[in-house]
Amino acid sequence: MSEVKTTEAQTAAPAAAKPETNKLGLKKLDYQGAPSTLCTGCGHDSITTHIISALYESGIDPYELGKMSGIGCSSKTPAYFSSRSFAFNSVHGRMPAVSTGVKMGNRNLKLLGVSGDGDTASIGIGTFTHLIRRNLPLVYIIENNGVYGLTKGQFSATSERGAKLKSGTVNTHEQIDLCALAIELGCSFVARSFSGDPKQLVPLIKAAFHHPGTAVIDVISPCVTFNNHEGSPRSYDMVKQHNVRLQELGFVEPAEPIQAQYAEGETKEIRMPDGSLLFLKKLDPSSHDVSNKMAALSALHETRASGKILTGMFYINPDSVDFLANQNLPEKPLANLNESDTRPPAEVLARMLEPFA
Amino acid sequence: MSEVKTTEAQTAAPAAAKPETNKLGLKKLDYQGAPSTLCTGCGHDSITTHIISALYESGIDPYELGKMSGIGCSSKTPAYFSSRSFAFNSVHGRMPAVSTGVKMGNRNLKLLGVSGDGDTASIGIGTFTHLIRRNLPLVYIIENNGVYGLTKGQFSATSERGAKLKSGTVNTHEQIDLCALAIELGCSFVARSFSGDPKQLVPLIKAAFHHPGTAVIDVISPCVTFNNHEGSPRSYDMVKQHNVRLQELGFVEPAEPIQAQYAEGETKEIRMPDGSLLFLKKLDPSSHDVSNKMAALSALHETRASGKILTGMFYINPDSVDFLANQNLPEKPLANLNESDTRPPAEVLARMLEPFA
Amino acid sequence: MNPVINDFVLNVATVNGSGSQSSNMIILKALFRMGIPTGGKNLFPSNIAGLPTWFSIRVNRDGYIARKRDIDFTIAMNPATVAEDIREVKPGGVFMYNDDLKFDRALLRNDTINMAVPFRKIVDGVTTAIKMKKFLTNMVYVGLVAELTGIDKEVLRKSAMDQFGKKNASIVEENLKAIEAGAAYAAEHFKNPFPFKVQSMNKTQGKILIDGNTAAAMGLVYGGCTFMSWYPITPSSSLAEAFAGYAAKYRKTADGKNSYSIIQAEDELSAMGMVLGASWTGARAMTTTSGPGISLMSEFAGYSYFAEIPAVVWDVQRAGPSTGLPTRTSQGDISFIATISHGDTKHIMLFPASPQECFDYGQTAFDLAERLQTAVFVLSDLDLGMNYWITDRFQPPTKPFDRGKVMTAETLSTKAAFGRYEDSDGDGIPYRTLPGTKHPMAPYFTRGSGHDEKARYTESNEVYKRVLDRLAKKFNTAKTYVPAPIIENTAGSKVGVIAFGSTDIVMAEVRSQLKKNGVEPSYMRIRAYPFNQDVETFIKSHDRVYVVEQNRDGQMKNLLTAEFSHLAPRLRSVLHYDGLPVYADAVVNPIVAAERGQMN
Amino acid sequence: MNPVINDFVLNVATVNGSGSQSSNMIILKALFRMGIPTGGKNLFPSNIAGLPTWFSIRVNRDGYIARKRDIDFTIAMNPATVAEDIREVKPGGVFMYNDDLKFDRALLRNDTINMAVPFRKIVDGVTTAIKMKKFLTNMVYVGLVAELTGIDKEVLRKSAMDQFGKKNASIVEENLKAIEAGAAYAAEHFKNPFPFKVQSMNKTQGKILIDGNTAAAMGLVYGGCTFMSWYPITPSSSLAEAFAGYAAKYRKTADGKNSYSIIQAEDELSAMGMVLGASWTGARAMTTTSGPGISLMSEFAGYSYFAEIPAVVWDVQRAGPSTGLPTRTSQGDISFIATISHGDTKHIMLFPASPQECFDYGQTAFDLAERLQTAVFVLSDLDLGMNYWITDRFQPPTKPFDRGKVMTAETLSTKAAFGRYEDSDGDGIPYRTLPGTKHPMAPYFTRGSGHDEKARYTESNEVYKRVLDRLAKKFNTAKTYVPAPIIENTAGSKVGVIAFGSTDIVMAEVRSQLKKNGVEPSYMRIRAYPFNQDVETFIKSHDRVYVVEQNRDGQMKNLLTAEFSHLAPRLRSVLHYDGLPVYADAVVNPIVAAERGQMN
Ligand SMILES: Cc1ncc(C[n+]2csc(CCOP(=O)(O)OP(=O)(O)O)c2C)c(N)n1
Ligand SMILES: Cc1ncc(C[n+]2csc(CCOP(=O)(O)OP(=O)(O)O)c2C)c(N)n1
Ligand code: SF4
Ligand code: SF4
Ligand SMILES: [Mg+2]
Ligand SMILES: [Mg+2]
Repeated sequence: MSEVKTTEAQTAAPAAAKPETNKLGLKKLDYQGAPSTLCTGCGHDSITTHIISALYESGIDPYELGKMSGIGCSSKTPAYFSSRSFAFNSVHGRMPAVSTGVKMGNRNLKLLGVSGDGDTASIGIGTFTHLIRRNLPLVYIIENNGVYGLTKGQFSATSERGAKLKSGTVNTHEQIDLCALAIELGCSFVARSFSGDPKQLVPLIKAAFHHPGTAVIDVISPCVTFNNHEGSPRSYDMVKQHNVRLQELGFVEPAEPIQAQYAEGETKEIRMPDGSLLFLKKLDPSSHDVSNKMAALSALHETRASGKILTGMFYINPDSVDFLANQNLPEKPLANLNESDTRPPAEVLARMLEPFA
Repeated sequence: MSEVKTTEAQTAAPAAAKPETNKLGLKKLDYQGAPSTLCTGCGHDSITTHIISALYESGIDPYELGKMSGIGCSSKTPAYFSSRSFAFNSVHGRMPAVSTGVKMGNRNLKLLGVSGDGDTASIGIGTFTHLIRRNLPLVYIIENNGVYGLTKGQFSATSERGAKLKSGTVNTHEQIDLCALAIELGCSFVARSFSGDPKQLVPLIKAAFHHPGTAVIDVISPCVTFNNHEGSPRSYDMVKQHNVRLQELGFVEPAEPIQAQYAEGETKEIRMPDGSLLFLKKLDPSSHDVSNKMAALSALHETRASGKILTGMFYINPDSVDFLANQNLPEKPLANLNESDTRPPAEVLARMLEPFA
Repeated sequence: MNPVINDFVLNVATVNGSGSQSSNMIILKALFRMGIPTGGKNLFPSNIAGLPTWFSIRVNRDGYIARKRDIDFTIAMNPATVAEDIREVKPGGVFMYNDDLKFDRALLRNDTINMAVPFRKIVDGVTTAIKMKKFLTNMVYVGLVAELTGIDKEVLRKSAMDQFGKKNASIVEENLKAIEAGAAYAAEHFKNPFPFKVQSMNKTQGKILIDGNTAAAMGLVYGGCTFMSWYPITPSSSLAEAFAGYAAKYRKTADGKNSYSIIQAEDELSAMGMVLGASWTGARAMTTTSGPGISLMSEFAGYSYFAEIPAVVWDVQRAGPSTGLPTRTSQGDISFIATISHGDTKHIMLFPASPQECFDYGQTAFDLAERLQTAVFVLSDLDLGMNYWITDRFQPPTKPFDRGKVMTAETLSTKAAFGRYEDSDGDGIPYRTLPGTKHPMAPYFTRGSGHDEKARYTESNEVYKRVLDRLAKKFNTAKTYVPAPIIENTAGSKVGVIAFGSTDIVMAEVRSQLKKNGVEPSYMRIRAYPFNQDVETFIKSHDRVYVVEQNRDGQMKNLLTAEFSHLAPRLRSVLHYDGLPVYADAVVNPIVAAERGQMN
Repeated sequence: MNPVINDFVLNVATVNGSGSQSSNMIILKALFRMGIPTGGKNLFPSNIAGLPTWFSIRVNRDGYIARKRDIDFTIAMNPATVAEDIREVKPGGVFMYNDDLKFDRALLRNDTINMAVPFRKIVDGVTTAIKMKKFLTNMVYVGLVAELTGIDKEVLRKSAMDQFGKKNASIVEENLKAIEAGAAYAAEHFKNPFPFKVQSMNKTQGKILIDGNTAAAMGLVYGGCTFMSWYPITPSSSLAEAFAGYAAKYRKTADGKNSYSIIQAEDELSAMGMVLGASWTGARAMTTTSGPGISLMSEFAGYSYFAEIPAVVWDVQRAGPSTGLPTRTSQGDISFIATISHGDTKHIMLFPASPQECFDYGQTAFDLAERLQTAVFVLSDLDLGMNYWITDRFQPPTKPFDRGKVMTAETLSTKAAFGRYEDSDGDGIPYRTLPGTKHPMAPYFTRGSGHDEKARYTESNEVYKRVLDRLAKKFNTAKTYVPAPIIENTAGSKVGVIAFGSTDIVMAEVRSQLKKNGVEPSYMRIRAYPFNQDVETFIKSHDRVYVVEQNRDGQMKNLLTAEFSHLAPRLRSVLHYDGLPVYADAVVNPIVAAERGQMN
């Protein structure tokens, strides 16, 4: 992006203690969006709060952020954070396709995609699969409540076999575990978290922005209206009860000083291509090595059978080659190319037509 | 299906040795279809031959077989076998959806789905995923040549990263391994074979017809026109060179006598719900146990890195519960239900309207 | 000033997710059970809770219960819209508001009767359970309205009891107390005569008050639907969920099995694929969706047309284009569906105008689909589908199912040969055999590519043209099978009016107002596409024909123009397309103006 | 009987996958380079190898090179179709056949000149390499044709050399020898004068012989296309693959980077989603597909219309509906695309009629899409796209790109406020800001749901109607931007003829034949939808206007009827829709018959 700093006037707060600002000189307030129209207590709203923290702490320039989403309560959330950023609320299940076009059109945009479990695992599973196959650099947050919230609570494809709705309907279908699926498809950054756990989710989101490829974070986000009842495996209580956190997480931006708050030994340090660091302090020595794909898959399959909900970083390969790498794109975004950049000189046309003369 | 035996006259061959017939009294010839319009030497045509063998040996009644396909050279093949069976050549990538409706409409139809790697892994990956999630009883044969044959040889989503077309185009995308994907999605019958290996493929197809759920067989089937060139990982030579066969396979129909041609020890016997038996004689003692999902996944991931092509039965769970089981359908197919079966008596309507009076 | 009897619009402004739906239904039900023609409309937002919602109830002794723009009596419960609600009340109307709301009292108008009600205080008098308070608040206004307008107390109580159905006794008790508290407050504090009163009538005997989607679900149960594949989308989900409920209860076979299968597909494209698979086997298969789903069904719609496979697609239209306004109504999918899918395609459409027709088309749509072996689109809409309408009780259909031309093994054995796409009867409709039919001539290859009369693959130009021509002939034959228009001719009138679907609900009121303006047009309600002879005759016998529809581009008029281009100059559009249901003036004013312009 | 000069149809009947394509191109190229107007059509099957394929070359001194039904000179190389090929030759025509074919010689007709040629023997004289034989066999007929019709030997040699391009010398040598062997055989065995001769002319100076898809690919390179997402489908793949080839060669930036990105998407639905994403950022993004792909793009087409995002969609139409005839042509997607997607949508269509226009629209389509901020559909077809046409050399476009109304950070800072959907200029077209624009007023929320002028979410009925009305105004504004029709008026004529797209190729021949029948109609070629004033004026100034199109339902006529309903009665359809390109008689006969009926 051009080096022009944001020019709008900072409304200096004379008397009060100088408000905390990030490396861009922005306040956390500057990353707010419009007031949410979701149900009070909805997990999605907490995720929005944690996204705001991650954006603020990472010092991401709102102008360089592209907010992408599909359709659902979850997909409305881009309106509730960083209103200084451009947003594209597309059609149901197609956010990955639109995001691919956006990144090709303007490589300088950092893309944050927000989708629901219906939007991703039901109608959107095809575009999700091929997004990962192409490895587009996109932070892909799935706000997973196990149901279609906006259409009043039908099951989605991620809901557990045997789960029961308030209406009594039982899910008889196989559950899709989006994290295991993403790992199998070759995704190089796969994590799960919980809307109520900022200490885990915020560092994951910050790390995802630095990942060279598609970064999938499946965030369990209870729907208080349709899937928070007694016996629902996705209620706040059940998640809190069964949540097994794999690691303590910390993320340090390239320029940031490393406060050595991580104990030696069990802490794994993952260096991202731009020098930023993701610290993973294992909470259980026996938990798997996040750079071992098969170990990650086994861990997920085992816990699924046990009813436990594993959260944290599952698998990461910081040396992943993202989709842009082999597109050989110019620095200047394709969106800004004009006649001079694209029209070959007149004699080229003559050469082109030669074989047809 | 009703017990009425096929009534059409058997053209008895008086002089020649009485032609071999199956349990239905049909000759192998009765399972032929129209002449193929595929390129001579196309792997798909060999698969068609092996399908005919499997149908004939299993004694499947052509009237009870439903031939389903999408669009591609592979999807044309239902016209080249069992022309006494009804066929539904649908639209690109949607065979699984149409098959689901067909099975619900007439539960007595045995469904054989034939699709290509483009039809399944590119445009059809969404319907493939949800077919498996529902576990519809369908024999799903993927004729996998790594390219779109019918549209003249573009890459499909299953082609290996780094593979090169005759035109020089190199595939930069992650490869989708449909077998590993199927296992991860919960498919309870997953195998890979090769169009040139009837000894492996025929028993697999016969077993698949007896499986209580979706049975996926990914058959490598070289496209002699677009993907059989020097250096193509899918050419006949490469496949023959790198093919690692997991097991010797044998299948015995419920009524059939078991010729004990399987050595003790290394042979695993899998009993299907209807009593038929699939024999798996390990060719390498260290190869994985086909009832262990994670072992199957690891085997696939390891070989993929090695360039070897693993074929045979990967994973099978004969106790799988198919989609029909919890639909509580009547014996009589829904297609045959009429007024008497579906119209509730008049007073039921009065009761229905009661709350609206 | 004596009160207006049985002729006013009550508008309740609340917040969605606050449980106001049951209060509104109790009032609506009570009025209906007093024999007074009443219509209820829910104006709800496209989210789950916390946004403005209005419920309007129109009482009208003459039976005119379509939307009416001016509001006589508003109950303002939502702080976010109180200013707007104040403005919307008709001069001389009543603006009752929750006195606990924070808003600038100076906004209150002096040309309306403003009635402040301390809801919290009244509710506190009824219960101390905080969780209950939110729901009981809405019950209070039931009592207020009943008391002020004179709703029969016993009828109100019965309606309240029905509404609470199987809820536990204590909750029912608390709700009734809240209603009574409201009534008592009104009786005690609003002594002067109330301008809008109700009096029992006998206009709803033997009728029911029901939404189109529920009626359609019942119709599908009786119409023989054995397979439904659907994907959730407003405003169509309630149709699928109602069918699931009724089927579970009333569609068990003798041995307890289900005479149906319902699948919530992964998306609408797969849902339509499943319908074609099930229809191909002979099952009565359908899907229900709205605009965005129809767009995803484009490719399979073309397959259904060319391979001639029956299918029923229920489109509960909403305001488009694109995601549009998911909770607003429109008749905007007509042009798209008429020729949906690439290539020369023409599709059959039905336009139900009442819950009764939603019920009847539960069988009619299948009969037509199986008779004509093609897709039949039933174009309902959010207003007809999700709002409540007075309609005659449905009668169980007696007409046997028309399973169309199906060749069985028995009939085949009497034939020398069989061609799946042979026009053996000359009406363009071939015979089909159902998969599994045990006869050597039965099996055929179904494909969306070029095929001849024997369903064999062909790229021959003659055969391809022959098939396209037969399909055109078949579409023409459909004219004799689809429901004919309903025509009420005014002898000698040079002016005609055409409407269809839910617009019909306002047409009685429109025609009566037109009459007062000296315009007495003939009226034709179109019920299906393709148009049969009567449609042409109607247009031909009038000089000026106004086509009234709820879309911007005059989509029905364009279809009529294309079909009867020689009569096109007679057709004029009257269009209403703001997402809210059409109201009488929106139709009367343009027609009167045009006719006046005509005269001088 | 002296020979016919420069006026015959040569038809080569072979099997696909046998390499006949290069032989046919050598003949076609040679004739073209002799300055003789020539057209080549490939009639190929929807599989890869082994099925019947015909290549027809029409030579016509007057430049009439559209399809002509009768065949003067057939070369039968395919045993499977020899009987049919014999029947199809015009009486007095030449039936040359490969004598090695097994067929009943009694079928040969006595009213045609039958010439048996022992291909195997001739080829055996040229090579012993079995693999080469199959390919050399087809080269033999190049020599035969050249010798018999008098194709200039040097020109033929040059064309053969060009055709073999970079193949290795020995292969080129063998091919040339096979050609010469064919010529020698003809010279030696067919001494009597051949009925069809060619003579050099000067009608192709400075011209080129090219297919529409390749021309379009070149046009996209010069039109500034920077993003293409596509999915393989006949007959559109060659457009995408040609663009990929030219872009790789000619679209490198100074530092060797690509000034474009091409993605083969997983399906057409995703491809259209990618186009919208890239267009939204400001890139010139497009996709190319055929009918089935267009159906899958329905939902996103509605999004592009309602959220006003530019997009270019190239539809190389094929015979539908459904899978239809993938290798046959039609103009059957017009009605579907005009109002594609649910709700009130109207879309811009361009109808290129020549490779020249395919080239020009490579920029025009983007200029329109970015100016009008909506999807622009370019309706080419298999005939125009995949067959070979003589056309003027394309000139490099000089007209600057029209990037439409884009508000930059600089222009924003001069504004008090900015609303993405504000109609600030009154032409219905708002200004957009591109993502990444660093100005506080720049960012806005793009959605397919209800939005106001500031792109804020709203469900207000007034705002919704206002937006729909502005979109209608914008579509009207489009009339002044889209290419106007090309009109050739015949002074005083009461009869008009309308055609568009590839049908135009036959119109010169049609008009000359009509003239011979005493009918001299004015001719209008429509180039775009919506129709501008000239289209109305043309219809108005004629009593009877025949709309010629290659679809069954008269789709363009229906659009004209809906647009100008007051003129509808003047419009009549002339339809040709059997999957093969239209030929002169198919248009002349019905018009002459109608006009004759008119007179008495
Ligand atoms: C093509 C299409 N089909 C259906 C819908 C209706 N619809 C809106 S949101 C939604 C599901 C949303 O579920 P999810 O993605 O899990 O988000 P949540 O509401 O649970 O956050 C559906 C089916 C639509 N908008 N478009
Ligand atoms: C909607 C749609 N898009 C594209 C096509 C064109 N098409 C026909 S076959 C095919 C690919 C077939 O590849 P695959 O499934 O691998 O089968 P193969 O030909 O290789 O056996 C495509 C893209 C189509 N028929 N429909
Ligand atoms: S319905 Fe569920 S997901 Fe939607 S806003 Fe309410 S709590 Fe959140
Ligand atoms: S193109 Fe390839 S896949 Fe198609 S028929 Fe030929 S060899 Fe088989
Ligand atoms: Mg959800
Ligand atoms: Mg393939």
